[in-house]
Amino acid sequence: MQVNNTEFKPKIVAFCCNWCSYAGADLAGTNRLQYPADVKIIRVPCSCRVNPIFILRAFQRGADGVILCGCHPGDCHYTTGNYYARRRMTLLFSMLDYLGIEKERTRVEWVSAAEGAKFAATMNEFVQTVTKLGRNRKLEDLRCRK
Amino acid sequence: MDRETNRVREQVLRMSGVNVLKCMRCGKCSGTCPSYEEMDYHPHEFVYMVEKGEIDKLMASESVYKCLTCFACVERCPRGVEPAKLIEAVRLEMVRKQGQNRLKPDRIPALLDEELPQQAIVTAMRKYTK
Amino acid sequence: MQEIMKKRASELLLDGTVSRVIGWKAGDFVYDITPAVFESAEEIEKDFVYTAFCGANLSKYLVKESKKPGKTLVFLKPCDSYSFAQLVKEHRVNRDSVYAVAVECRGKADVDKIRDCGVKGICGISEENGTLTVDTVYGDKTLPLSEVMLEKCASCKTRKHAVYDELLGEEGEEVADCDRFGKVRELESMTPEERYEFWRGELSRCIRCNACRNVCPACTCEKCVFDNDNSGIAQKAAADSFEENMFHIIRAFHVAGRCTDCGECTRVCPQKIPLHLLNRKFIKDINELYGDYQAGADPDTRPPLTDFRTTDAEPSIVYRRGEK
Amino acid sequence: MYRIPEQNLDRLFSLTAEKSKLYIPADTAAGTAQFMPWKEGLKLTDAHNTVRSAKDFFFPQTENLVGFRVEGKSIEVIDVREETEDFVVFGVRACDVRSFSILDKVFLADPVDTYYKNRREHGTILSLACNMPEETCFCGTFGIDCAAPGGDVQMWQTDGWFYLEPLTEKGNAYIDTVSSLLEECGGEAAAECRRAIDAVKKKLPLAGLTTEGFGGDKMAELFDSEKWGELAEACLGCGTCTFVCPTCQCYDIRDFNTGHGISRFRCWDSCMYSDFTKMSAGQPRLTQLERFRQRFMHKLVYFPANNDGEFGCVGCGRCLSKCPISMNIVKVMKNLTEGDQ
Amino acid sequence: MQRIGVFVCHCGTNIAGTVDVKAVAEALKSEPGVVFSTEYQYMCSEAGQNIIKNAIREHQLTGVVICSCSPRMHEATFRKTASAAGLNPYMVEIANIREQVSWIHKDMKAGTEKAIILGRAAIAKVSLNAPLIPGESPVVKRALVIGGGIAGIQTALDIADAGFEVDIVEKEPTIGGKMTQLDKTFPTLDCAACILTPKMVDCAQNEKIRIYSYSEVSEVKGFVGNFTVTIKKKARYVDELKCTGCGECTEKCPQKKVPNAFNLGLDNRRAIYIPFAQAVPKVATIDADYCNMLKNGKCGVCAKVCGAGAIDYKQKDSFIEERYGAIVVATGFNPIKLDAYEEYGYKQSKDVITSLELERLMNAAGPNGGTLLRPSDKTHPHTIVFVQCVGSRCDDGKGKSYCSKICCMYTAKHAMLIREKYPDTEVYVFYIDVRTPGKNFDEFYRRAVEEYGVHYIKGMVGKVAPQPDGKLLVQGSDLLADEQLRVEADLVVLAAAIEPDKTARSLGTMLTASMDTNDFFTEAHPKLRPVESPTAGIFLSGVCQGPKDIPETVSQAGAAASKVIGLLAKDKLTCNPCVAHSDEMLCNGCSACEKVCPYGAITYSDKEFRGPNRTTLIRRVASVNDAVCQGCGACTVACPSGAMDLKGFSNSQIMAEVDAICK
Repeated sequence: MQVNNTEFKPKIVAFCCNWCSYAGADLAGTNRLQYPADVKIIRVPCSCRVNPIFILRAFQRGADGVILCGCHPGDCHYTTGNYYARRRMTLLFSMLDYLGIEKERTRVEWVSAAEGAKFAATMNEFVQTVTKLGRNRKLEDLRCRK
Repeated sequence: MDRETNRVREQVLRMSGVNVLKCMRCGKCSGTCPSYEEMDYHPHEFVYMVEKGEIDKLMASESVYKCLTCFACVERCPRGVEPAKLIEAVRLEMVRKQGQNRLKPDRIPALLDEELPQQAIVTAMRKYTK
Repeated sequence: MQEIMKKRASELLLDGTVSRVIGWKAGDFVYDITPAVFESAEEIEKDFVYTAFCGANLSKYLVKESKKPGKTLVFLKPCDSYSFAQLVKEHRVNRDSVYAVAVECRGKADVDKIRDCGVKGICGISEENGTLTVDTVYGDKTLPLSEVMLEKCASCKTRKHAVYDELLGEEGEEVADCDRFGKVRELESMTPEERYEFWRGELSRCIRCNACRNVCPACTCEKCVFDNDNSGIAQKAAADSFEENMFHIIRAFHVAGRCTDCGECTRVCPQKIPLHLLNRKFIKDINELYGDYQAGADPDTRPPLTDFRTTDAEPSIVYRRGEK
Repeated sequence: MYRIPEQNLDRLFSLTAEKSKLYIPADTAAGTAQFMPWKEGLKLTDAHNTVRSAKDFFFPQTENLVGFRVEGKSIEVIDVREETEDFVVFGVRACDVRSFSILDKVFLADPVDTYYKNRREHGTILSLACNMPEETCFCGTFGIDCAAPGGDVQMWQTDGWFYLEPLTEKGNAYIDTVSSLLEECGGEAAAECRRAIDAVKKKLPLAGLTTEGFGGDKMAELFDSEKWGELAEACLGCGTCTFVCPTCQCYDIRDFNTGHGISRFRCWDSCMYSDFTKMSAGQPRLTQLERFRQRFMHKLVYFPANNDGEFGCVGCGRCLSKCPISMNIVKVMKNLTEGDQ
Repeated sequence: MQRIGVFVCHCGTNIAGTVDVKAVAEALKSEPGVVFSTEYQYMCSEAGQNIIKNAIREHQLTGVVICSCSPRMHEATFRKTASAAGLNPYMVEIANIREQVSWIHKDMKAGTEKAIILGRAAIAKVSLNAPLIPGESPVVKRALVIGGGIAGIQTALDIADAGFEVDIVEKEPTIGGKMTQLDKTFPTLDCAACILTPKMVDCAQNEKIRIYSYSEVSEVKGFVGNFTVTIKKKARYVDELKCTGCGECTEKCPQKKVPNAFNLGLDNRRAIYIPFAQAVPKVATIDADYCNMLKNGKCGVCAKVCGAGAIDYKQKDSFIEERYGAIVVATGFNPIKLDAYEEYGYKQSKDVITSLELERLMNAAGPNGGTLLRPSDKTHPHTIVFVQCVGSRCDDGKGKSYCSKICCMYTAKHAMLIREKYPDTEVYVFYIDVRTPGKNFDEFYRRAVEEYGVHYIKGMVGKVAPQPDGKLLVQGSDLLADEQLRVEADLVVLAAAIEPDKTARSLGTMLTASMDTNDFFTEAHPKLRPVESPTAGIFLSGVCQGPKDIPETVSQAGAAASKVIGLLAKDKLTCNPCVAHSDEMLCNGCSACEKVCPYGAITYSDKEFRGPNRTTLIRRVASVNDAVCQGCGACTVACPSGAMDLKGFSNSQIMAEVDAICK
C-alpha cells in the first residue's frame, strides 16, 4: 500500500506498549514491512500508561493523528492494564467525537509481538486515513504552529 | 450459498434471534424431544441445517409441524441455542412465503375432538396460524 | 421546612451532638444565598435560610469541615447526598464525623433565568405553591417556579437521598420521566461540524475563572493538575482555544465515573456554559457501554474507570457511531 | 448636544465601523451579553451590562509580550507587539468608564505600561446612561453618576432618540466622523432623562451603602477584623469575581513553550487563586482567608491609601450577580461595618 | 544542566544503508544539552562500547542517547556500558533507528529525517531522566502452601526437599484432599490411596514441613519475600498434641447419625471422627454441629473414654501469625451442585449419582466395602448409564462454560472397572466428544471400548425419568445412528463439572491475586509463566488455576515449588527501579490507584503534614511498595491529581517525547 504523494505529510504519534506492540513494530522492521515515516513511536510500559493528557498534548503540538497500540485484551503483560486503557480511550475518543473533532484521528489497535504485518498494515491504513482528513486544525494550539 | 438461500437464512436467524454457531453438536435437544419419532429432521439437525442454509429441505418437511413447541430443547440446551425458536422462525418464513396460514379457521372444527386437551389447541393455534 | 430545619439544627447544636452546622445563609436580595458554617443556635436563628434559592451543594465543604473536632451537621438535598456519598467513598470525607440531614427538595430557582424573563432590579422574591412573586425596582412580577428552575433541577433525576442520618420532610421518589440526556442526544445527532461549532461557541466564552472546578464536589484534589507547574499542563488563562478544550476535556475526564451529575458546574458558570453536557456525555457513554452507573449511589461498587469487563466494547465503537 | 433617532442606530454603527473598529454590547447565543465587534445585523443587547467588563479593551485577559525563537542552541528575541488600530466602544456604562481611570492609575503611572497605553490611546469610549439600573448596582456609593456616564462621548437613550454629548478631543473627533447622521439639539431631553434616572437611583436597594469606615486610614483595624474568617469560609477560591471585575488589574507573566520557541505572555491573575504571587519561598497568603481579605482590603483600603482616596471599586455589581456562592464586596462592606453603626 | 552524549550506530549497512548517520550525528549535535555526538560502525561491539565509555569519562556526560537498534535488543548492553563508565545505567535512552527507521523506510531523506526526530525525542527524554537505583528487599526463607491436596502436598515436599521450611494450611481435619476420596487412578488403574498416603506420611514426618490442619488463612499482609499471614486454627475440641488417633472416641460417641462427608453423605459417622484411617494428622475432631456436649452440654462420652485426656470442649479458634517469603495457592476444586439440572433426576432418585459418589461406592473403604450396589435398594446394577459434560461446556447460565478436562478419562476408568468386576453389567457412555490428550490416554479409552465392551454413544441424554419399578428411563440421542435411544438403567452416573473451591475468591482478594470470571486464579502469563500469579510472590499449584488431572497437577506442583525455591534461594530481591511513586503532597487518598493496581502494591496511611499557619493536617496518602510494583503505570492515569508518576516513564518524560516528535 502506498500513500498518495501529496504535499501534506501528517504527523502521527504512536504509543506502543513495551511488551507486545513495540515488539510487533520491531518485527515489522525485522520483516522489512514498509509503512510511512510519518509514524513516530513512543515506547510506554503498558497501554494503561497512556494518559489522555498525552494524546491531547500531541494534538496541541501539531500531531494530526494519535494511535495507541497495546497487547490484545487478555494478553496484557500486567494482566489488566489494557482493559483499563480500553475504557479510558473509548470514553476519551467518544468525547472528542462529541466535541466535533474528527474521530478518525484517534485510534486504538491491539497488536501482539507476533503481528508485525498487522502493525505495518495498521500504520499504512491509519496514515492514509489521517492524510485524507488533512491537517488537524480543530485541536491544535495556534501558538505551536511554526 | 446462493443469495436467496442466504437471505432466507439471515431472515430465520434474525426472527429467531438464535446463534446457530453456539451449537456444539451434543444432541441433547434430540435426546430430550418428545416428538422425535414423528420427525424426519430432528432438533439438532434443524440447527445444523439452518447453519448450512438447507432451509428449503426443512420447509418441505412435515417436521416443522411435528414440533410441539414444548420448549424442552430450549430449556435443556447446554449452549443456550434454542432450537424450538428456530423451528418457529422457519414456520413463520413458510407462512410468509405462501402468503397464508397453514390452517384456515373453517377447517378447525372438523379437527377438534373431545379428548384434545385445551393446551394442545392453544399450542396448535400458535403453530398453525402463523 | 426552613423552620423545621432551624429547630432541628439548634437542638443538635445545643445537645452537643454536632459542633457545627453547614447550611445556607440569607443575603441581601433573597436570591444571593451563601453557604455558611453556623456554630450556635443564635446564628442559626438569625441567618439560616432554606428557600427556593438554596441551589448550592454543601457537600464539598465537608472536605475541610469534617476534619475539625466534633461532628459536623450538613444539610443535603437529594442530589447533594450523592456527592456526599461519593466523597465518603473516596475517603475525602470522614463519614463518622458527619451528621447528614436529608432535606426534601422540589427544585431550586435560577435567578439568571428570572432575569432572562426580562425582570430587572429584583428587590425581593417570595414563593408560594410553586409561584414566585418578584418585587422589583420597576414593579411586581409573578413567575411559575417550574419555568425558572436551575438546569439541574429542571432535569432532576431523583428526589430520593443516597444516604443520610436523619431525614427532615418527606422522602421523594426517583423522577421516572427524567430525560437528562435529551440535549446530549441532540448533539450526538448533529454532524461533527455542527458539534464543533456548538462547542466552540460555548467554550470560547470560558474565562478560566475555575468556578466550575472549584465548586465541583468531585474536584477536591489537593492540587489540581492545572494549577501545578510541574504537571506540564498548568494553565492560568484560556490563552488559546486548545487550552479551553484541554481544560474542559481533562476536567470532565478526571471526574468521569465519579461525577454524580449534581449540576453545580453549570449553575456557577458566569458565562452560562452548559458544562453539564460534557459530564453527562461521559455518564451516558458509561451507562450505555458499561451498564448503568450512578456515582455516589452506593459505597462499594468500583467506579467504571477503575473497573473493566473482559467483554467491554472496543474503542472502535466510537467510529461505528452514526453509521447505519 | 447631538441626537440621532433609534432607527438610525444601524447606520451610525455602519458609518463608525467604516472608519475604525466598533464594539457594541450584544447577546451571545447563550444569552449572555458581551462586547462584540459590530457587523451587519448585530443588535444592541437588552441586558443592563455585559458579563465581562470593558477593561478587556485595554487590559486583555492574555497578551503576548515578547517571543523567543529557539534554533538549536541559539535564541532570538522577537518583538510580537502589533500596531493597534483605532477602535470605538459603544454603550459603556458609567461604572466601567470610571474603571478606566482606576486602571490608568496603575498602568499609566511610572513606569508606564506601554502595551496598555497604546490601546488606551487608540480607543474612543461612547458611554450610555443607565435608564434601568439593576438592584445590584451601587456605583453611587463611589460617587459615580450613572445618569452622566462620562467617557469621550456620553449618551442618553430616551423617547426614541440617542442623545450624544462629546466630552473630550477624541469625542469631538468621533462626532465629526459621524456628523452626517446627527442633528444638533438642546440639552433638555437629556436633562429630563437624567432626572428620571436620579429618581430611580433613590429606589435602588443599595442606595444607602456608603464608604464610611473604609479608606487608606483604616488599615490596621480592618486587617485585624475577626469577621474575615466568617466572610471567607464559603469562598471557593475561584476567580469569577476578579475576572468579571472592571478594576481588578493583577496579572501574571508566563512563558509558553511552543516547541520551537517561547512565547512570553501575561494573563489575568486572581488574588483568590492559591498560587497568586507564589514565589520560590511559597505563597505569602496561605489560606483562603488571607487571599479573600487581600482582594477586599486592596479595593477598600490599600488602593485609596495609594491613590488619593480613590476606591478600587466602581459598584458595577458584577461580582454580586456572578459569585457562585453569592459572597461579594457589598456583603463584606456591610458586615465589616455592622457594629459601627 | 545536562551534558548529553549522542552515539549513532551504523549497524554495518543495516542503518547506514538508508539513514545518513553522519547527518544524524551532526544534526543532533546542535540540540540543547548535547555536548558530544558521534557515529560508529557497531556501537554494540567492544570498540563501540569503548567509544561510549571514553566519551562519558572525557565529557563528563550526564546522559547518553544511542541511536541504534531496538531497546529490546541492546538496552541492557548499553546500560551496563554506562554503568561501567560510572554513569547511572538509567541515564541511557535509545532511539530505535533500525527496526523503526532504516528497515522500513527505503527513502534516505525520509529515513534520515525520522531518525533525527527520534534522536531528538530520546534527547528530550534523557534530559529529564533521573538516576535510578534498584531497591532491595530481604527474603523470609519460608513458604506457605494453602491447601493440602495432592497439589499442596507435592509442592510442600519439593520445597522442603530443597531445604526450606514450609507450612501447609488445610481447612479439613486431614490433608490429602480430593484424591483421598478416589478409588483408582487413570490411566494406570493403580489405587489412589496407595500412591497418595505415603506422600501424606512424608509430609507429616518431614522436619521442614508443618501442617496446620483444620485451619484457614484469615489475613495476608506484606509483599513478595515478606508476607505476614494470619492463620486461623479452627477449634476441633481435641488437643492435637495429646490425641493418639486410637479411635476409641469415634467408636463410643453416641451420636451416630452424622452424614459422613468423606463418603459424600452416602453413609453416617459419629460426631467425633477421624475422616479416614490414613488421615494425617491422625487426630480426632468433634463436629460441633452434631455434638450433644457442645450443643446442650449433655454427654461427655468421648472425654470419658479418651485415655490420653485429649478432649477439650472449651477449645476456641486460635490465631497464629507467621511470616513467609512465598505463598503457594493450592485450593483445589469441588464438583458443582447439580440442583439446576432437573432433567437428570439427581435430586429425585438416589440411583442418579455423581462420579465422585461412584468412586466412594466402589472404594473398599466406602459405604459398601467396595461392592457396587445401588444406593436405593442395595442391589447390583445391571445397566449403568454414564452422562458426560454435566454442567461442563454449558453456556446456559446453569453450568460452567469450560471443559472440566478430567471427566472423559475417569468415566472411561469407571466403565472399565465396572466391566471388569461385573462383566454382566451393560455400560453406556453418552458423550459429546471424548477428549484424551495425554500420555496413554487415548489408548486407555480405546481399551474401554475395544476390550471391555463399553457402549460409547455419541449424543446427549435429554432426560432421566425414574420409573415406578425403580428403574431409570434414560432418553437420549444417538447422533450417529440418528435415533432417539431409550435405555432402562439401574444406575445413572453424572460427570459433574468441577469448579474452584468456594474459599478461592476470598483468598484471591486477600492475596490481591487476580482471578478470572470462573474464580480460577490467573497466571502471570498463560504460556510462559503458568505457575506464577501476576502478584509477585504468589504461586499457583493444581486445579485452583484451571482443571487438571493428577499427573498434570503433580507436575505443576513441582514447577511451582521450583519457582518458590528460586525465590527463597535469594537473600535479597532486586526491584525494578522503574516503579510508580506517589507524591504525598499531591495525593488525595481517594484510592483510585489502589483499585487499578493489579499487584496490590499501593497502600494507604494517615500521615501528618504541616498545614498553613503552624497547623497540623492529617491526610490519607498512598505509598507504593517498590518491591511489589511492576511498573505498568495504570495508577498514574487513574490518579486525577497527578500524584502518581512512573519512574523512567514519567509524565514529563513522555510529554517531552511527544513535544519533540510533534515539533
